Amino acid sequence: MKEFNRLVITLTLIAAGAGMLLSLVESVTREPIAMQRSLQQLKALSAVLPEFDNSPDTDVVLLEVGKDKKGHPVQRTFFRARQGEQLVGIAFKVTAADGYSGNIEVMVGLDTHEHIVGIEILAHAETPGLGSKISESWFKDLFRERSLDNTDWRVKKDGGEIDQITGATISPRAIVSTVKSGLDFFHQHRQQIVAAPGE
Amino acid sequence: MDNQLYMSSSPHVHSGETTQDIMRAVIYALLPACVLSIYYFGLEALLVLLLCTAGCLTTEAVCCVLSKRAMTLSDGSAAITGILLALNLPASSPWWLALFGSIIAVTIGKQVFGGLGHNPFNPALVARVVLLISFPVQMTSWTSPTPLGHGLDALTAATPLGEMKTSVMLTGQLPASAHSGFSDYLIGNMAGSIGEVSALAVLLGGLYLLKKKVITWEIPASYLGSVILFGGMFWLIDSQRYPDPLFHLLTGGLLLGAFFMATDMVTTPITRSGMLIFGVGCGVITVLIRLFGGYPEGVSFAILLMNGATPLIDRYTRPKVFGRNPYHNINQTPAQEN
Amino acid sequence: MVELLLILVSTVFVNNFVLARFLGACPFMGVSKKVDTSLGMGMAVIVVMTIASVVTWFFQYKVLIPLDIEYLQTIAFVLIIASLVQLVEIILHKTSPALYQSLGIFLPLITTNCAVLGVAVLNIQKSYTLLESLVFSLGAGLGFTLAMWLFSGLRERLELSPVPKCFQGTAIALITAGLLSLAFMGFSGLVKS
Amino acid sequence: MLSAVLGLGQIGLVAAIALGWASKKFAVDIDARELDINEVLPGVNCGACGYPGCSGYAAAIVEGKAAITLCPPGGGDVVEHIAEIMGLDANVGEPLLAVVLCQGDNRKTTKKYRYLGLHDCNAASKIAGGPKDCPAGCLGLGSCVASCPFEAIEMTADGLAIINRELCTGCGHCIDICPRQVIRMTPARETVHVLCNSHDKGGVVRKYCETGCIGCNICKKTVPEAYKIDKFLARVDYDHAEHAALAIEKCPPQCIRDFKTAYPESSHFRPEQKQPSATLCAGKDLHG
Amino acid sequence: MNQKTFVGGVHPADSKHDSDTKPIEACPLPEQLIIPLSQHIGAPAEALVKAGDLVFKGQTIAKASAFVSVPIHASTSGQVIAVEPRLHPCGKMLPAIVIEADGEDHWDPSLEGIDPAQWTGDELRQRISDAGIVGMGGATFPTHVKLSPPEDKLIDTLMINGVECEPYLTADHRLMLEQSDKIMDGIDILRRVLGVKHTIVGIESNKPDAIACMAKAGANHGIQVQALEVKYPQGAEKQLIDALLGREVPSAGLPMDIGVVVQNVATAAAVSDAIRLGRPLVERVVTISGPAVAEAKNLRVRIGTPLSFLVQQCGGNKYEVSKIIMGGPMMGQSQLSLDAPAVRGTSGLLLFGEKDLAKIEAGPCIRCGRCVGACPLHLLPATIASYATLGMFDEAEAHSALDCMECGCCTYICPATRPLVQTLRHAKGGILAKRRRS
Amino acid sequence: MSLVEEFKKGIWEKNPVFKLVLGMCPILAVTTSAENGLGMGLATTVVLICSNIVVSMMRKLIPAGVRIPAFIIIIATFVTVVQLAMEAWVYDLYQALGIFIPLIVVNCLILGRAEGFASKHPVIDSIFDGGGMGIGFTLALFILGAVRELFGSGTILGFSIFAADYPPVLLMILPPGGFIALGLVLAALNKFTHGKA
Ligand SMILES: Cc1cc2nc3c(=O)[nH]c(=O)nc-3n(C[C@H](O)[C@H](O)[C@H](O)COP(=O)(O)O)c2cc1C
Ligand SMILES: Cc1cc2nc3c(=O)[nH]c(=O)nc-3n(C[C@H](O)[C@H](O)[C@H](O)COP(=O)(O)O)c2cc1C
Ligand SMILES: Cc1cc2nc3c(=O)[nH]c(=O)nc-3n(C[C@H](O)[C@H](O)[C@H](O)COP(=O)(O)O)c2cc1C
Ligand SMILES: Cc1cc2nc3c(=O)[nH]c(=O)nc-3n(C[C@H](O)[C@H](O)[C@H](O)CO)c2cc1C
Ligand code: SF4
Ligand code: SF4
Ligand code: SF4
Ligand code: SF4
Ligand code: FES
Repeated sequence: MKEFNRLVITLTLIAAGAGMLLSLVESVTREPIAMQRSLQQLKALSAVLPEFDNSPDTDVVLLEVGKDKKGHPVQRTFFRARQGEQLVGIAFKVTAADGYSGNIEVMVGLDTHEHIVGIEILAHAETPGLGSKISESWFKDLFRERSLDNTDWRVKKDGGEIDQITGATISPRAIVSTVKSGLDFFHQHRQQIVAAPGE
Repeated sequence: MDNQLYMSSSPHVHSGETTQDIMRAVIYALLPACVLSIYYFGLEALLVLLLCTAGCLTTEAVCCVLSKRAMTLSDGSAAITGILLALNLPASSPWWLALFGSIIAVTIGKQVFGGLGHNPFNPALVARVVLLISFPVQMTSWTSPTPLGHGLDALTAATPLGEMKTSVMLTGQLPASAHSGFSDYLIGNMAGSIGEVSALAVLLGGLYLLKKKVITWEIPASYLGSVILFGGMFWLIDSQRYPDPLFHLLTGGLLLGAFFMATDMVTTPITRSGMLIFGVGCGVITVLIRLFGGYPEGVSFAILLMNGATPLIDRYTRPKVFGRNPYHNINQTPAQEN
Repeated sequence: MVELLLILVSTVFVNNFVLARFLGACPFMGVSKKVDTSLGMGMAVIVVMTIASVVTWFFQYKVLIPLDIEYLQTIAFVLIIASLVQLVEIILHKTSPALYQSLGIFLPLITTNCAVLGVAVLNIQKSYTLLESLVFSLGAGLGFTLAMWLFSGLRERLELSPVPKCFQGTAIALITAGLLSLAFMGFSGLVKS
Repeated sequence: MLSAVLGLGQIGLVAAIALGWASKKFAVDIDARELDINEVLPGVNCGACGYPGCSGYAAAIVEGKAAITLCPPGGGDVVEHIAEIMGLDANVGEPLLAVVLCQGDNRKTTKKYRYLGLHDCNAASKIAGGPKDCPAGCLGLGSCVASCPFEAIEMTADGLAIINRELCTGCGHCIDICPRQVIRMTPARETVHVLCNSHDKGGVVRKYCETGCIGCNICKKTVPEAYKIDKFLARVDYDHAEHAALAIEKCPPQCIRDFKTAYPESSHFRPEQKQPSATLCAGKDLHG
Repeated sequence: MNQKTFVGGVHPADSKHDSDTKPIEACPLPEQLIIPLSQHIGAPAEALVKAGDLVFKGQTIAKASAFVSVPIHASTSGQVIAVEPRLHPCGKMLPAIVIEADGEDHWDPSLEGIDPAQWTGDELRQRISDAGIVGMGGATFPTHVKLSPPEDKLIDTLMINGVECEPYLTADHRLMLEQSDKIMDGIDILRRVLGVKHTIVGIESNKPDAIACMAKAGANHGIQVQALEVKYPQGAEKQLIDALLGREVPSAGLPMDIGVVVQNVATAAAVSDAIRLGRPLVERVVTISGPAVAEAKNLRVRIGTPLSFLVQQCGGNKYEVSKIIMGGPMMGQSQLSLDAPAVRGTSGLLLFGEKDLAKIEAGPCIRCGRCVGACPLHLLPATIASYATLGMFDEAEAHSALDCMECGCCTYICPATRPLVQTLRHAKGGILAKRRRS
Repeated sequence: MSLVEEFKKGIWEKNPVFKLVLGMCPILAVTTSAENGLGMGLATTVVLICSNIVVSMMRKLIPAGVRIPAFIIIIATFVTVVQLAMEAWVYDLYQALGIFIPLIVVNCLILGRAEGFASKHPVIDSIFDGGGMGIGFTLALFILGAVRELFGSGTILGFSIFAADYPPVLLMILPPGGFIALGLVLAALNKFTHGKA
């Protein structure tokens, strides 16, 4: 029985000790980790937005864009970038469901004239070497300055203005159509988004 | 003085058919497809064929020297690997693609396992898939055939399967070409790899092999049969979305695979029932990948996957040894008096 | 229902645990020399994975999150799994020697196996429901077993091959596994992510 | 902080109690000595001990079924270690090495027929006793080479097996495999051997082998205590072999050799291919 | 005519045309006969004579030493000049009785025939045993043993093997053409001994003349003759039974386990001679053929005649001989020299020159499965062989290596020319050695 | 054995990757680039050294019955420390290595050293053992990562090595490439150490 007690006590003590040590470490790293996480969000945002001095990741508006298969509402987050109090840009995330192999998540950033400042590919599963070229900067740069008015939102192969990727038209096509529908949605709800109070 | 008589263990006669003969027959059987491909794709195809064959032979020779084994070029298997690899590449393949593929086929695909007879996976297909995955751009830029003497420039075009995949993905519907064009597919007037274009030429070679008894009917029959059945099942369900069995048969190198690559005896089961299982497995996987997978073309993967299952298939399909069938003797009928 | 099926297909074929995700590679290389052993190992992994993912799922959502100590996930999970496996082993050894011979001897190997802990962690990362977790872990175990089974067949064949000296042993086994993984690439895209 | 300490401490507690309880309740004995012995054994699983692999041998030792000196590859060290573990006195046997008692390679001997078939001494010896005229000499097809777990045997280019004395551990596998029983275990310290295995009369031996022992007795006359002649074949008496080397020069067919002076054939080793060799097919006319 | 057969097997070119039209000729008497004491499966016989003894033709010169053993008789009259080891067809020096012929060829006067109808089965069996009758189909198994099934084995069918599926050999073929009545008489005797009525004679359909002849002879004995597909090894008893009756002899079992006894046609003829004429087994028909022989012949040969003498009778060899085979090319043994004698199991003697031999380096197995398809026992020769070459005898045994009957189909068909049969034999040796050790 | 030898054996003679083939998952999974390999290797080394120290210190205190769970807790603690630290200060690497950081816990190498070495040897020896093994592991991961990155992306540590038109062999950075590259590296090492074909 003595042996048994020793077993139990040591293990409990070691575990408790580990818990103590870890909670200490965690308290040290809590701040930096939180910062890193928001930085990550911000990094994508600053790549697609004009210069700002607020934190767009907290200055957000949520709008319902539709329903999913099960009928649950799907919400889209709009990030608002400001210089001083002045709104300088809006960013939002769209998802292209018709990529070559699964969803492609794209962050789109607009200036106040609804011209694209930049896009960023957040996640995709396209074929390496083919579809994966969508995350190369030359491709993303194709979207700069484009707006609903100044562009025929189709890839060149389909008669539009945006270059496709050789041998992989599907992925660009998916992105182009998604970005366009994102722009459309924004255009229709612009007032609502701009005017909504910050959170 | 040494006695000059030979002694050996029985039997003292041999059928006369050797590995070399078998391999030679396969090369003959591939000739129609090669010739036709040169007709359709011109010097480009010839170049790829030469590069791959020379590449495989050279690599094999180098491996033999490095591993200090007897030279094995004359058995002809490396040449087949080369030709089949070439037939699986686009005519527009750059020279380095063909050479790199040949090296992969013979080294990783074959020699690291100990050479002829020991590789578990089909060397030509290993190389093809490695190339497809590594260089998708080069491996998916197909040109449509420009028969010799027509003086046209080769145009890039999608393969029928690629076209189908794109169309289904975009519209949920088959492209128009999937409902017609069979005569083109039959004679090879479609974009694709060098060897898959003409169903007829491949079929001719396959029948020759069957006739010469180099290959047996089990694998081609069960492979093609299961593609027809399984593919046909989907077609019956929704003929707007899924192509008909004939389309399956004539496109995407299915015939080339069924007659020449799924029959490579080294990498396929040794028993008859094993071969049937192998063929059915290939057929089902091919259809699944074609209709639902990321790659438009399923033959290579299907054969490779079943290659991987071959040792298990062999293990579980061991024929019943004569005299070990417990039920057999029960059926014994008493002899008739006469 | 369809969702669950897709998770299953995806974990068994498309994102096979060993061949595409590299989880559980040590036992995959280590206990795959014979078909029978590999099957035994596979079964043991399926059982342990399923139990482990259920238990850790509850622990995550009923203990770690409510207490706000999610950062203890790794240590808690590994401790739970290790104790659980050892418990099962001890009990099996005594109560069912036959089962122990076929499954139990693999249990110590499983304690330190990425696949089991990996499944538990991924369940949480992917925010699966309990049912989904269950299916996911089952798929992972099945995928692991499938890969191992095929691989052991191939290795038994390799035994008989005159592999060049410098490739003998682990090197050729790895290359074979690579080619198997290459073949499994054919399933990619079968289930859209 | 508190929740962390408590949370983890709790798991530790539960785990410890459960495990402690279970290991008591379901205890199964494994002898620790078995594990220890397994550690000291070489782990080559050669089977020389007669048990299925090293762990099988370890179990047998612990059960008292096996002597502790049965592992030739392990040598003295291992015996001592096992003795320590088992609490026994180590009594290390004299180390042995295998020697091929034959020098009659393809150049020095004649053939009774041309053999075609499986490259294997046992298979060849089933065909009219083997292709060599000598009924006892090395057949040169290398069955022993394949059987040696330590790669200690090589074939010369002229078809004679030679054992590398550095690598041989004395495990005895080759002895069992050789159909000619031409490999013998000899004390490792002795390097002088009569390299012939034929008991045929001198005149007969001369007909088929340049270097076979002819039973002429000269060695025995030179160093009487070191040699025994048995049915026309001289053998070194390893118990009194100190001066055996003195007879080397005297032997007319030169079949006594000292392994300390380099063995001439071992210099041109050539890696042998492990592929069955040619098979013979009568009747090309049978094609068709 | 419907042709029955079994699953598996191969089709070697039969090469029988050189000799199948040659009537059986009596081989002249050589000066010396070398009669080995071991000419059958089972214990060797024990010599009853010594150097200097005079013997009659047909006199018992060695007695059976066990139940599975048979006596041996002088095959001519003359003087015993030695009882010593001589070259045996198996390539080893084994004890043999050497007789110098006196040229008279006197039969032992005490030998006399009987009418089987007057005698019981047991008595007939004893006579068969005393006459030294062994299976002439190649295995030389003592016939009286086969005719003594244990009480619990009911025999319902006697099968007569006239298949002769080995290439080149035509001895049985000629025998069926020339002595069908004697064979039928032998069959009747065998039936009487075994107490069975149902009898089938199996003959390959490449011998239509023999089928016709035997069918005619059999008609008044109520004996059925069945044509069989031309395929090697149609004559192997398990395959023959499978083809004719659809019964499988169990692995490691005997035909009598399924109620059948199989005898070769020549055995039947020898039985008739032994009973009707009282003559023991002192001669047999041997086909001498092969591309290197001057003239192929079927000879009636005294047991013990040196092979070189047989070759002389056929006009010698056309060109230099590089390989000598006793028996057929599929299962026969290669010979060390022509000094060995013809023995009871010698069904053929084949001579080949260097140019008739295709020497092909064995390559790696390409897993073509041809051997699997050819194996009449449905084994996996390629797999067993690869285990055997690596010394993995347990695995070989698990793949039923011991069932192999060494028919040679697998080696014959293997495109990689691998020595499969020899490897399988090696495996069997290894398995048995391992069993003996434990 | 001297401390230096203790250290050196892990780097070559008993290299955990090339010789012992332990900890395969991270070896295969994270070596798509030299940098990832290096990062993973270093993270593992830290855990290895720390846990070796603690296990060695406590080796007399821990009863045999709960040896394994106790070691696991110790290792897991350090893994969590490393995990938290990486997330806080090298976030990109943390993202790239993903699930394989928590999985360091079950790396057979670490438990193996704790069981096989630290629990039987004094602290200083254990530090050198852990250090040697860790460096050996890191080195192997780095080599493999470099090879895969070189052929699969044409770069090493992000620097282009080949001419601009070098077509990267994507296979090398995909799962099959992991197995194949390690197999080839092992074969090459065999070749050079034994010089046998
Ligand atoms: C293995 C493979 C992977 C592919 N991956 C992609 C991809 O990720 N994205 C894409 O747009 N197209 C991809 N494709 C190409 C499509 O099948 C289709 O042919 C192409 O998108 C059509 O583009 P094109 O009109 O430029 O030929 C892939 C094709 C293959 C064979
Ligand atoms: C060891 C052994 C024992 C046999 N015992 C009997 C037996 O008791 N009764 C019998 O009818 N045949 C017996 N046979 C004969 C076989 O049935 C068979 O006829 C003989 O082996 C020749 O057949 P084969 O030429 O097909 O090999 C025996 C054979 C052997 C080798
Ligand atoms: C492969 C093989 C082929 C055989 N071919 C023949 C044959 O063609 N004719 C024959 O009479 N016996 C043949 N035998 C022998 C028979 O199996 C069997 O032993 C014989 O018919 C029994 O009759 P016996 O004892 O009178 O010889 C063959 C045996 C084997 C194993
Ligand atoms: C009927 C047949 C089909 C073959 N198919 C292929 C093939 O698809 N790919 C290949 O590399 N070699 C093929 N070979 C050649 C050879 O068998 C192959 O290279 C072996 O896998 C090498 O060990 C084939 C040979 C034959 C006889
Ligand atoms: S020593 Fe014996 S086994 Fe070795 S090669 Fe000579 S005869 Fe063969
Ligand atoms: S097999 Fe023979 S040569 Fe090899 S180690 Fe054993 S005793 Fe020595
Ligand atoms: S020799 Fe043996 S393995 Fe070969 S075919 Fe005949 S029975 Fe089958
Ligand atoms: S016939 Fe020869 S090559 Fe074909 S499977 Fe059999 S052993 Fe292999
Ligand atoms: S590192 Fe060993 S199983 Fe993953």
